[in-house]
Amino acid sequence: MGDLMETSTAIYLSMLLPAMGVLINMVLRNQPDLRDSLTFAAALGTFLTVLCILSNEGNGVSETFVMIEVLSGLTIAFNVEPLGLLFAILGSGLWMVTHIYGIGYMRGNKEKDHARFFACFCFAIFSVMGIAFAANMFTLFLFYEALTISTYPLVAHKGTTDAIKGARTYLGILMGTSICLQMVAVIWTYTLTGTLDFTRGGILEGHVSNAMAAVLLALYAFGIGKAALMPFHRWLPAAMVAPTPVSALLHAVAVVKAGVFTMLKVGIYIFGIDFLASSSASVWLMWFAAFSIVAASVVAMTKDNLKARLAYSTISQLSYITLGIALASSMGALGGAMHVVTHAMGKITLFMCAGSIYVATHKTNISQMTGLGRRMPITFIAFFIGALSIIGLPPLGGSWSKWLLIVGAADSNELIMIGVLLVSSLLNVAYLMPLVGRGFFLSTNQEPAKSEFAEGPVLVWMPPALTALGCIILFFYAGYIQEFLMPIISVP
Amino acid sequence: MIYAFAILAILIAMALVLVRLIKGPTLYDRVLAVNSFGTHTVLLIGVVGFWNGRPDFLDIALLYALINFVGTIAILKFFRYRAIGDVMWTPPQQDEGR
Amino acid sequence: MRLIVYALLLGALWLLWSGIYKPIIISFGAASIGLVLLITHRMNTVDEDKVPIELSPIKFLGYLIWLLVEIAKSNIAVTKTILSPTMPIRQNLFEVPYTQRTDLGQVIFANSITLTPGTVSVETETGHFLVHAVSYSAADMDALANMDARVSATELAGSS
Amino acid sequence: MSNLDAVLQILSWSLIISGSFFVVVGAIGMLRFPDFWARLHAASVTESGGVILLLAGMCIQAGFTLITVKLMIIGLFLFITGPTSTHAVANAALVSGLRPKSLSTHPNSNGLEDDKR
Amino acid sequence: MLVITALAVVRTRSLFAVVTLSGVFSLLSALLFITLDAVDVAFTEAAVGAGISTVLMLGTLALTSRSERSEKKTPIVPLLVVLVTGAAMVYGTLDMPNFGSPDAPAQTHVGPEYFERIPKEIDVPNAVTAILASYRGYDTLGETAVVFTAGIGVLMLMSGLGRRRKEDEDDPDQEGGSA
Amino acid sequence: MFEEMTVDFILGHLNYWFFIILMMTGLYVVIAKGNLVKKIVGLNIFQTSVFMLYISIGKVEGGTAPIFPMDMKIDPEMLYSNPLPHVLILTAIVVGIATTSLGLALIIRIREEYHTIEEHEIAEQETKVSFYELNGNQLTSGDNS
Amino acid sequence: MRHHLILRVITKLLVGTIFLFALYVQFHGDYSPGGGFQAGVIMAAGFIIYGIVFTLEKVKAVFPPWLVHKVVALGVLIYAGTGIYSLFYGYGYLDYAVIDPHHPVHGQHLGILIVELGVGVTVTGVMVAVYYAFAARAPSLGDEDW
Amino acid sequence: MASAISSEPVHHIALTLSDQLPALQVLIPFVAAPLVVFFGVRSLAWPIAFLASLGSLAVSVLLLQSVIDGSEISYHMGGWAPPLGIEYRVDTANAFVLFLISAISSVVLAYARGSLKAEVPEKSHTLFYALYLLCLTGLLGVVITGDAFNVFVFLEISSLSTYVLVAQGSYRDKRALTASYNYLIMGTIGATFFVIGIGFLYMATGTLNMADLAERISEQRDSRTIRAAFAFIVVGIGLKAAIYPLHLWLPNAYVYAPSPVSAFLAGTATKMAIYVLLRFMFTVFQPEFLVEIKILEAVIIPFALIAMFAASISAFYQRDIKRMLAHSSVAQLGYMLLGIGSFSHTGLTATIIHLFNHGISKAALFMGAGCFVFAIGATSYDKLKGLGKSMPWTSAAMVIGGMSLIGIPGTAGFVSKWILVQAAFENGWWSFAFLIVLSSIIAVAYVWRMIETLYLSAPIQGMTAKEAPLSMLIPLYLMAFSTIYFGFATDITLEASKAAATGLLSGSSGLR
Ligand code: NA
Ligand code: NA
Repeated sequence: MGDLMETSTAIYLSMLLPAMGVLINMVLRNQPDLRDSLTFAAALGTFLTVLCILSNEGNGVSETFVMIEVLSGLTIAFNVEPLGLLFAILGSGLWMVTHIYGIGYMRGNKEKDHARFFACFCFAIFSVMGIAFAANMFTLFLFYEALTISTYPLVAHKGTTDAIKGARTYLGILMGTSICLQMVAVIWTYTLTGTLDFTRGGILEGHVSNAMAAVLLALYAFGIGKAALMPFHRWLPAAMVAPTPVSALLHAVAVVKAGVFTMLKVGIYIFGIDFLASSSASVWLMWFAAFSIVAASVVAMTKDNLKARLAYSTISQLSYITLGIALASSMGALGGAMHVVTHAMGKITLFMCAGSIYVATHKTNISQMTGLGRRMPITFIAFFIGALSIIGLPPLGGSWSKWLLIVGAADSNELIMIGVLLVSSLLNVAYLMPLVGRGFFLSTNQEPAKSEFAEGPVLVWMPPALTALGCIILFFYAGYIQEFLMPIISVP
Repeated sequence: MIYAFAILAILIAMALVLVRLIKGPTLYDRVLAVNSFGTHTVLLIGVVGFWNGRPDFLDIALLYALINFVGTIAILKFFRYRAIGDVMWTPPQQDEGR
Repeated sequence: MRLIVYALLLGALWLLWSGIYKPIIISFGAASIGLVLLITHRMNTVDEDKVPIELSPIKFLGYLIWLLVEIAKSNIAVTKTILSPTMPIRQNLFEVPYTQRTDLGQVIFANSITLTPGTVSVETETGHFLVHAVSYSAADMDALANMDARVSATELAGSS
Repeated sequence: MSNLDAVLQILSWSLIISGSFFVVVGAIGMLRFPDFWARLHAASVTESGGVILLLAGMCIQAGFTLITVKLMIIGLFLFITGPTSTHAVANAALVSGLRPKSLSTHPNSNGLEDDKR
Repeated sequence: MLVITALAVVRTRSLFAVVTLSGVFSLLSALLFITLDAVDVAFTEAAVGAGISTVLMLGTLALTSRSERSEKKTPIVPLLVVLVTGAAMVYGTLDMPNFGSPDAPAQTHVGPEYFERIPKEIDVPNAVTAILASYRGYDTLGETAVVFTAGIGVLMLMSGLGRRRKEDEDDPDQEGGSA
Repeated sequence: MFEEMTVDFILGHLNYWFFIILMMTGLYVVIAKGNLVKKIVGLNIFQTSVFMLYISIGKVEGGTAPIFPMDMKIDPEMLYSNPLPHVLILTAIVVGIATTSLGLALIIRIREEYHTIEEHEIAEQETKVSFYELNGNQLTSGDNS
Repeated sequence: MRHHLILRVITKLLVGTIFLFALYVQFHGDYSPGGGFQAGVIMAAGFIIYGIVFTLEKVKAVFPPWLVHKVVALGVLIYAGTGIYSLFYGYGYLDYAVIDPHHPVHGQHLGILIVELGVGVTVTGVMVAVYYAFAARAPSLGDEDW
Repeated sequence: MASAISSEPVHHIALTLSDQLPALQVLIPFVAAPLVVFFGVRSLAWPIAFLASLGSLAVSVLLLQSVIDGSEISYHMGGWAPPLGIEYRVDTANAFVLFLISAISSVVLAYARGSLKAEVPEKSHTLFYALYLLCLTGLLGVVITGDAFNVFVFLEISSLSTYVLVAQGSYRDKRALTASYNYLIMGTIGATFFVIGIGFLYMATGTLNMADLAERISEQRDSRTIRAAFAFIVVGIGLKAAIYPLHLWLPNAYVYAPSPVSAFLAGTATKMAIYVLLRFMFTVFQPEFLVEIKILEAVIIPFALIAMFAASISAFYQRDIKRMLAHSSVAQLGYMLLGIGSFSHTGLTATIIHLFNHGISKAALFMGAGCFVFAIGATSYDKLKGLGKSMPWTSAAMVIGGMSLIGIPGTAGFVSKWILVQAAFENGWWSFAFLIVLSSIIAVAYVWRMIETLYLSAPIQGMTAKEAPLSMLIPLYLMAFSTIYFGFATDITLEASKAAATGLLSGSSGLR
């Protein structure tokens, strides 16, 4: 297939379409059907555009397209490389899914202010595209902040006091870390090396001592608040006050993925895996990530609220990716990159199931959901499949990424980390399976014996079912993904 | 020489008047003192001009005499009628007094 | 007529005070006089007071000389009062009738009273002034009547 | 003619000295006199005696120049405005009710001494 | 005498006295200017400082109040500020040339040059006017603008009607006095 | 520093210090006193003393006022005082009066609104206004929320 | 007989002289101490004393407020306008040589006179305007406060 | 207008229009002001003012274009060469500030047309615009001049008109009068200190021209008189620039003034003062002097840091938008001072570009606040609840401005903050870099409070708020969008700031 359109055009188009989505939602605020379908069209268009890019570039690296030079030597520039392209595909694809889900949820739950909701959603996707295609850390930082700002109204959407408080925590931590730590790290990097371009092999080698590299890495790691590395993780549970499509977006599609994506980009293209290994700058990060993995899982077990449990699960899973980088081995990095995809698929399933349960029954706590599985079989089965993927069992996609991470740990001679990963899987079982069990196998006295089919509206149970299928499909295509991602770790 | 003596005299007089200005006790004492001070100033300007050997500064003396006059009248107008430009106050009949 | 006399007077003042007789300055002087006349004319139109000057210049000069002598005498008298250890003050507030016809004449009288230390004209009323004296003696009334007559004498005869 | 000059010098000096004397006397009176009404007169000593003598002395020093003219004009101005100011102050005091501390009686007084303030 | 006047201003409570003292201060400074050979300045100071300024302040007093009613505040902070500032100034004077010295930088640079050039270029006896209106005429234009600004500023601030006594029923200071 | 304190030095600088004392008195009045009019008077004293300092810079020993003879025949032996400070101070005096008149106009308006010209009384009134501004709404709308 | 006889008569006699003195100071600024500012103040003093003695309404009839406002602006315009005249002919702003290019010194002298006139005009206007503003306010104090 | 009419006298070369630009910069508003008063017609007042402001803007653009390459223009007033005459000296530093001042003036004037009617009665409008023009004249005059005393004169023109303009807020709130009075007292003390400083300088050097002063000061750097002069000048200007703790007049003045006045002042007045500080510190006293007296470490930097934090924290505790913005301005001035304190090319670039960026951001924010005043007559948070719904455009503009205050990427504020942190790094000041970003967090707090109030609070019952009219919204959005524009298209601002910094750091270029 020849080039349908220039890569540069495609990149800009992939951002323009979500931006237009914002406009559509603002202008057509009072015509819900037209508005929502046009937005879906924009989502579809974005996905197709990204596919075009895929066909143009494959897993190679494109040239850099500079949009504007803001400060001397600092430009807003975009390019295509495998990791970013993967993220873009993920984002635009899952946008379509979550959009449909969002329509159903909002209408089903009779939420207010749909137009504002979807407008911010579009803006968030716009930011995600910018992050995905950013060619240098400056551009990435710009869109990173835009993402924070555009998701704030989503978190605060319900407008209740709790929602406002939660949104405040969300913003406070994310913006606090990004301004105080990440920005400092970026400027420091620029001062040291004179550039911020993402380069294979990293740009820091030779410009900074090993000790300083560790400090710099710390600034980045804690500064990328969206990666929810403990102790800057509290924003995630706080954001649970948001409507579920937002949670879906946050936990699967956009925010956290942007966080770990950034972590990966920094690790691979700013520091460089080899430099990380040779300087041992990331050893401490390994231990922090490990702690985060285990601690978050433990906390998850204590939460009765389903969304809260899932939130802590996400924290734990994100730290997998951070660990992947911190292992300073190619397999580890690869595992982390792949986990981006597999976790996304799995988690989005779990969240949409939670939302489906809420729309149908208005229940939020696991203890309330006894026997629900029999009445909402599709949802619970989808949940079960998603949980398996998270736990990391074949034939679900999650098993591949976990396997790569274990190999990566072995490569770096970090046997303890292998142990951590395995323990974590057990803990995953401990906090995910109870819902399935309770839903299908337990019953309460109060409940009538009849098993009505009580699923929510179609638009609400269909998407999670689809993504659950996706988890299964991923298992079989994981190999392709691994191959696709190979260039990021191979030395040029 | 002789001017120095005159200057000294006028300065002493001014100092004495200044004391009266500070002491008061009534408003009118102070107004009188100010007016007198002004007259002294006019004289002093004249004498100092002569002393310096450049007596063509008498313009300033005339200016000050003018300012002194206008100022005194303004002060009185203020404090008798408490505002400039009010309709002219007519006193109550003299037999009643105040 | 009056205007021209006034203009000439102003001109004399200008020239006397100035000391510079270049043409440019003289022309400025003329312009200034013109402006002053304009403004004073407006002032005359605006209020009902006109101050007719109906004095005989020569007699006035004579009066002035007499006044100077009086001033000298009263100065010495008051100085004595100031410097004497007991300060013999006998204040009094009394009326003094005047006989001048014109406003200006009355003013000259009143001011002359004030000019001579020892007496101050305090209030002007119809037909008389209120005068304050610092060391009053019976002779003062006569002295004042004398002054009054002399001032009236300087006025030109004319209708009231 | 030096004789005339000497005479004029001495004359002017004496005028200036006596003028200064009156100036100081007036100021002393301002301080010494017991109440406002008396002080009025002390001030007018300076105003009349002091001014005239000092200016006259300076006129002689200056000779027949423009300066003398200026001095005379200043003197004339003070002559006119001085008593006017004094009168105005006295008038204001009277109207506001200030009265002399002690009044002697006289047939022509209009009974004001009964009003004490 | 200047110092006495200034100190008296600090202590006196009667505002009328304060204002007249201010007038006296201006007057004395005008005299000082004359002794320092600054006649134009003395002229202006006499007219402006002693005349206009005093009259305006009296007008203000007539419209406001007659005496000061301050509370007892500790004067520590102001005293400190004043001492520090004064000390800084004294420090600055230590390297200054003596009073009246003819080879001070101020006298040897631009000053004499004016004297050389004025007869040739402007030919006006009053050097101050020559500099004021020609060499530094732009400053004077600015100064005129300042006067203009103050004029229309006062107009803007005071153009409303002042309260007439009779209308002012609820003013506690008000007395039904006649105008 | 004290080595240079010869008599000549002290005499030559006495005038500066004298003016500084005046300045500080004026400044003290502005800062310390609470009556608005007195502050303006203090400001005037402060400024006028600064002018005196400037003018004394221009004075030359044995000099005279910088006005040439009418015929512009300048005697080369004649010492004139420096006219530049005079020019600056003329400007400054006028600026000062402009400021004073604006300040007084403001005081009159303040008196009309606040019925006082003492700083502490004004501050009391303003605190009350601010208080009502912030809490008045709660008082009135308390029943609504 | 009206009161304030003395004041009224004397004031009437003197105002003309005061104005003349003001104009004298204005135009002799080149030769002796003086100039625009001082002249303006004296001029205003003349109006002020007239206003004090003869009431505000009367002096406003002589020098109406609308005229005062125009005069205030006019002075500045004269001064700035002289500079613009210089600009117009390609000289630096306020370069008086433009007035008489053949005799620059004479031009200087003329220029100085014109700008000082502008200054005097504005200062007169402003002082009178300020006086009108202050005088027009009726006092809000009762007698007892005195 | 002008042309090359040559005339006989020997040494005169006719000046062209472009030569006359420096004079015209100040003249256009200068002449417009008395014209407004002279005509006295209310309907002419605004058009004359607006046209004059636009003219001034045009001239400033032309000037900036000709000096941005680092050259300097010298204009002799009255045809007299300095140091005898007064000189206007234009280089990149002041051309840039001239551009800022006239640009903000024009936009705010456009805005004032609608806004003023709600805050000041119509009868005062003519004089209002005249005073506004005078304020503009003063600001421009201070910035463009090369003579130290001339600075004082035009400073007072702008100050006096400002005092009156602030007092015009008394129609809404009588506290404007005391605010104006306090401003007058403090401002005059500051100006007098400045004059004292100039006097000391004159005593020591005998000249008033800045370039000449620079030469002479460099010959006697350890003179105590010179040092005292420096102290007085810095304190005097510091009062005008609202450097902590000399900023006490600012909050009240900005809060109670009419909204166009607050917007204009917030964008220009303190910036002009910072410019004067820069000019005196670097061109007149020159960098070597600064190093000798260690002023930067001892005074500038500590006070900068204090301002950044103390003022940001107090901004957070305010319950009124305008007051919050005013305290925020004091904090932002701290950033500018820190840039000066870093004494490097990057640092000065940061200061100058922040001068510009903060100017436009704050002007936009105050204009937005004025829209609130127009709609509901108040700016306190408890009255602004929920207005994000009924006044969406105004609120959105406030959000944009707020982003710029925080320094979110994509806004002008981000650019200046980046350069400032960069400057800190270049000097090896890790802790300062952190302090800068830390204070930005406090900015997040107080901006977010505003956002929460507007968007996430329930509106007050019975409050009917209509969006502000187009005549106010369009200028507001012009300013708000320029905040975003200059966050991306930094070529003009960056080039100008860099050239200005180079010029300043190289000291004085001497008499022409
Ligand atoms: Na007598
Ligand atoms: Na000047």
